Amino acid sequence: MTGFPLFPERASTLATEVDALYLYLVVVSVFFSVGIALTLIVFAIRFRRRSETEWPGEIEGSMTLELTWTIIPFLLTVVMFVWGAQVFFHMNRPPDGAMAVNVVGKRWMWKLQHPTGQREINELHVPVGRPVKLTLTSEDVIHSFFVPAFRIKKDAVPGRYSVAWFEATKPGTYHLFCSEYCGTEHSKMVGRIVVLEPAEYQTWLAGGPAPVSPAAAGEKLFTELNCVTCHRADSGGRGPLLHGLFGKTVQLQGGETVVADEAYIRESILNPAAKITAGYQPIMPTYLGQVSEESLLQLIAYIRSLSAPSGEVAPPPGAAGGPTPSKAAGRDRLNP
Amino acid sequence: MTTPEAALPKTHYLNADYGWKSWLFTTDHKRIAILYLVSITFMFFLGGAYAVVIRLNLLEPTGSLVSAETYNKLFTAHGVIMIFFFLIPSIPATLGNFLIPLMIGAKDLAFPRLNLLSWYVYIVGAVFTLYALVAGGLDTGWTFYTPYSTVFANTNVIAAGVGIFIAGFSSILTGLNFIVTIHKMRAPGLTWFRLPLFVWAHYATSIIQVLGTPVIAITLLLVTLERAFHFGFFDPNRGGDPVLFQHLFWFYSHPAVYIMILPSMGVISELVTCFSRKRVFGYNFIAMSSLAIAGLGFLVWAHHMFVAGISVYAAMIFSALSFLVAIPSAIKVFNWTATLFRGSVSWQTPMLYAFGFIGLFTIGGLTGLFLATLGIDVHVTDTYFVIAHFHYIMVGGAIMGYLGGLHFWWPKMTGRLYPEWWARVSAVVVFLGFNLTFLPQFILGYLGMPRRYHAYPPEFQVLNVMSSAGASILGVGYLIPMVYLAWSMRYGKVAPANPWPATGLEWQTTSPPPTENFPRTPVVHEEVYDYSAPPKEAALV
Amino acid sequence: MSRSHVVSWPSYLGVFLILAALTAATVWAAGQDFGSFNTLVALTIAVVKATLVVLYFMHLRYSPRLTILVVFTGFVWLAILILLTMSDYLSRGWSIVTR
Amino acid sequence: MSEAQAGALAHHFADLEQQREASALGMWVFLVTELLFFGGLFGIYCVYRHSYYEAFSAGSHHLSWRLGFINTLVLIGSSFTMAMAVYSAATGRRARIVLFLVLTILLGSTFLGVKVVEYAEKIGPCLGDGPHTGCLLPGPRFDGEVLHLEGERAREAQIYFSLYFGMTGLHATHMIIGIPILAIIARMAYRGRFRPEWHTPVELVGLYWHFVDIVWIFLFPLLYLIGHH
Repeated sequence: MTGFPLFPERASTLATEVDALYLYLVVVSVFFSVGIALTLIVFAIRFRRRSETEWPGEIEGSMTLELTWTIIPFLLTVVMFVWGAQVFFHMNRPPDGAMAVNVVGKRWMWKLQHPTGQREINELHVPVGRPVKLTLTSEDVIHSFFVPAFRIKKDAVPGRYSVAWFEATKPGTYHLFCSEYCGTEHSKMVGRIVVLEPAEYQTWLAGGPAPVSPAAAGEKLFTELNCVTCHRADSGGRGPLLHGLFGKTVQLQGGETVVADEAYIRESILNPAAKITAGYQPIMPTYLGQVSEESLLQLIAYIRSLSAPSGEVAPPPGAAGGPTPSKAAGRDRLNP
Repeated sequence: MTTPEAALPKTHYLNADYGWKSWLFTTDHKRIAILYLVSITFMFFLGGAYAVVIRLNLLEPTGSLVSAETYNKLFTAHGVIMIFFFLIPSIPATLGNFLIPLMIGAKDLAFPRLNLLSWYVYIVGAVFTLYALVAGGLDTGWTFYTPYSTVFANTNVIAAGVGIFIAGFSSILTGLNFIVTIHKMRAPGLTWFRLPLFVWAHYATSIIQVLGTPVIAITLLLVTLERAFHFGFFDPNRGGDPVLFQHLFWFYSHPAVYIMILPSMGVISELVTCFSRKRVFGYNFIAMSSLAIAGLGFLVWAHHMFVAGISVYAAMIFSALSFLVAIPSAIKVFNWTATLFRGSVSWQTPMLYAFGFIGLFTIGGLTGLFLATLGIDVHVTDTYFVIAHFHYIMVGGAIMGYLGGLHFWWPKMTGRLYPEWWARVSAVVVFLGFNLTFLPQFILGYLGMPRRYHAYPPEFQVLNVMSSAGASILGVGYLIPMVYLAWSMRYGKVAPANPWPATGLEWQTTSPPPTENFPRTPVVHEEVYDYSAPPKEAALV
Repeated sequence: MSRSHVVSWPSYLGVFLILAALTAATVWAAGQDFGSFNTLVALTIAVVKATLVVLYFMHLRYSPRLTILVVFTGFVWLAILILLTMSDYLSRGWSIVTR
Repeated sequence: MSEAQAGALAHHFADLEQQREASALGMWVFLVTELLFFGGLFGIYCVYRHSYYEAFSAGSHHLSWRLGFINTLVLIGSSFTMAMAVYSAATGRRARIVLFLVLTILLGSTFLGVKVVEYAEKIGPCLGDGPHTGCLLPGPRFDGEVLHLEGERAREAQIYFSLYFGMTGLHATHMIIGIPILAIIARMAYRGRFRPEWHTPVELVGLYWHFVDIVWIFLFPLLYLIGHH
């Protein structure tokens, strides 16, 4: 059989939304392209030149027609825009309590780490039916994390974080591509997403050597880098208390506020003087160049874990205690 | 078909002077157009040769024909040559250069020496870029995305960047010349709303060239400086933002698509009205939609960056604006179609290309809506869907229009008729080959095949083989005109002054025209595209 | 239509003196604390100076409307470039609040 | 039509007025192109000044606003002499055209001379093997301490100085191109090539020179006067 499918596998909640929108556009496009082609053909035959001396005479333009074929396409595109924007918003708003997976792109591989610490390269095992939030960055050039079966794609940009999410709906193995050109082995920067039944996923997690979770690794780094001397577990340190910080709004010197999210913590480690918490001195040295991208992600995971005593690995449903606004993908240090 | 006793005029621009100096130092816009025609034809077949190797390599999932490194250089060279050295100068520098003074009844462009300079600038730019492609090659993709191009690429980025920077000025000079010419050199009685739509389209194109090109010039200059020195604007390790490069790059490179397609739309307007023997339907709407495209085209660039990490709100703004630019294109298509109604439709070669253009451009335009729609763009951007889309616009649109125009004005440019049968065959071959090449790529893209992949998963092979097969047909389709047009220059039937016959001042002078175009400055009394009666005989012969 | 005659040389001198005074003013203004308005003040003075140069030294005031349109278009396009780019950077920190 | 006019009229124009208008329009369109050429840098400036205000302020404090101020006056002065040269051409005062053009060249060269002093201050310390204290050329030798900056802030200040060198450098390049053209025009004026009815080259080079002046009018506050209060 030399046939080919017209759709890639539909294996995430988003895939259904995207395909419905896609079908709407396909219908509109087929209607107009076939309509125009047929009209052309009919006119070209019906009004074909029958003699060289034929001069058919003028037809003036028609304002009614012009308005019709301006307004109808306009309205159709308004629907496309609104519908498309809704889907896009959904894509950019990971559900609360999603399983957090860190992704670092590096020529030419994907390095992934589970919240429980398992590391994978070019392969990601996830359970079916559970939202997974990807925090992406890159160690070198721009890469793009693309899973056609999930209809998600997000650039991994060096020096900042971007966020994507998906919820797999069907066990199976799916392509993972790098879709932003990144050099010689760009087309080899591919991998698989393995979607497992929850029980199988637990088994998979249990296999292999006992992993160190990113939060635990972050805790170790926290001690090694002597962060702990200032950011003490009680409130008497020279630096702000980090327990319960993540996701809260921080009062800064100068009266501004900022939400303590990944981008803020990243900035505070690399550029401590940028945003000083009210009531503290700007004494923290920069860690620029001392911590790798992966270590940064681990430190952030540790600080995040200080705010989720029940462990963020499996938060009980509804434990978030009210909706916290999720952040736009693409927050970075370029914000004041 | 035409009067057989037509004879070539005694002196015309081609035989007014002889020797290589008379060509290399000419300031005659018609001769400069020919210089450009020869140069861009060379570039077209060179870029096409790269495409052939790309398609051959993709016949097979492992891409075993060339190495990954070579493959990356191939698609980069294909893109750089086709975009900067073929498509952008294609219609404006050849047909536009040749026809605008003729159409507005002028002796030449406003700045003839600047016109010649622009060709030399183009050649210098091309030499730099070709040097870069030969000596070490270039593997950044034509998009030069940072920080890959500034920090990681080990290839000849600087030479290529300088070459494109230089070629940009050629484009600016052409646009500047057209703007001034159209404003200041029109014949008496030739008001703005008597201008052929080809001139309107070139006016709109020139606006984009003048306003957009300097931004890509400075951007590529900065990329070069960033490689050579330590400017860190686009390098995250130096505090820069790579996404900023994309903003500046697409500020030009999106409107650049309209530099390629608008002149083609101008050609199609001429063809449709001439071969239907009807005044074009909704002249004002077509003219104004060209300006609308030029203006709105500058407001949509970030739809290339929806997954690149721009803010969700900026993405919404750019998505909404992107839909707006679709409307004027739709208006044009509807008006062209309506022009045929109750006309006298001839199926001569240029009209076949016009039919092809309208069909393919419609598909290209409609698939553009998919890319403007945020929720779909995320899935299809950077896949073969995008490749198919922009080839429908740039090859199905721009090149079909270019070939249609070249056939239509070939008798004017050379004084000879081309062999009609061969021309019709090749038009059909191009149309079929094109669709076979690029329709499968839409499906490939939605299935998820990323662009710029040297090797791919085996399930994509069937569609890739179809595409490569189509490309071979397309290649033949492009070679046939090359042969018979060259043949016709010597052996073709001598063309009368107005072979189709068509309205417009360029048909009122001899084929080929004399050096100063008209024996005396024409005065225009008629409205544009008056096909209610046979166009008057070439009065100025 | 020789427009060069329209401006007499004393007015050139006058424009020059105003430009010099405005240059001093911009330095003075930079030393004052107008809060977040310092940039606005500096840019306003610069725009006034540029306008004077364009209108008088470059004779735009006495040029055909087409020339004015050309200049105007240039600045509109510059504004498009800067404002639409900034629309991204200014809104990157905004959160997505739906539902 | 006088002889001089006949000599100046190109074959494809109907009359001198059409030719003059076409040339002037061409020059204005070219200047719009130039505006967007600089516009790319101004766009980059806006983005980074918005994001890295403190580093920009620190970098700006390190520039000498006095030199910038003097240079602004010099350049405005050269714009004035340029305008006077055009005026002299329009009124047919041959000697004065030459005089004012030469003055313009001298003022332009003064500006460039001051620029050289400023550049030398920042680049000088980067040369040689010694300690590169005070080196403000972006790159590995960049000395953030002289700006009292460290870590990421010092990196951001390099962006400021990249912009400083990029923008003033591009501006200076335009002047370096302009000065020889002024000299050629002055020579043409000396030889009596211009008439009140036809002096388009003087007008055009004037437009160019004023444009370069306008760019500097923006560069001065944007680069030299950030956060001075």
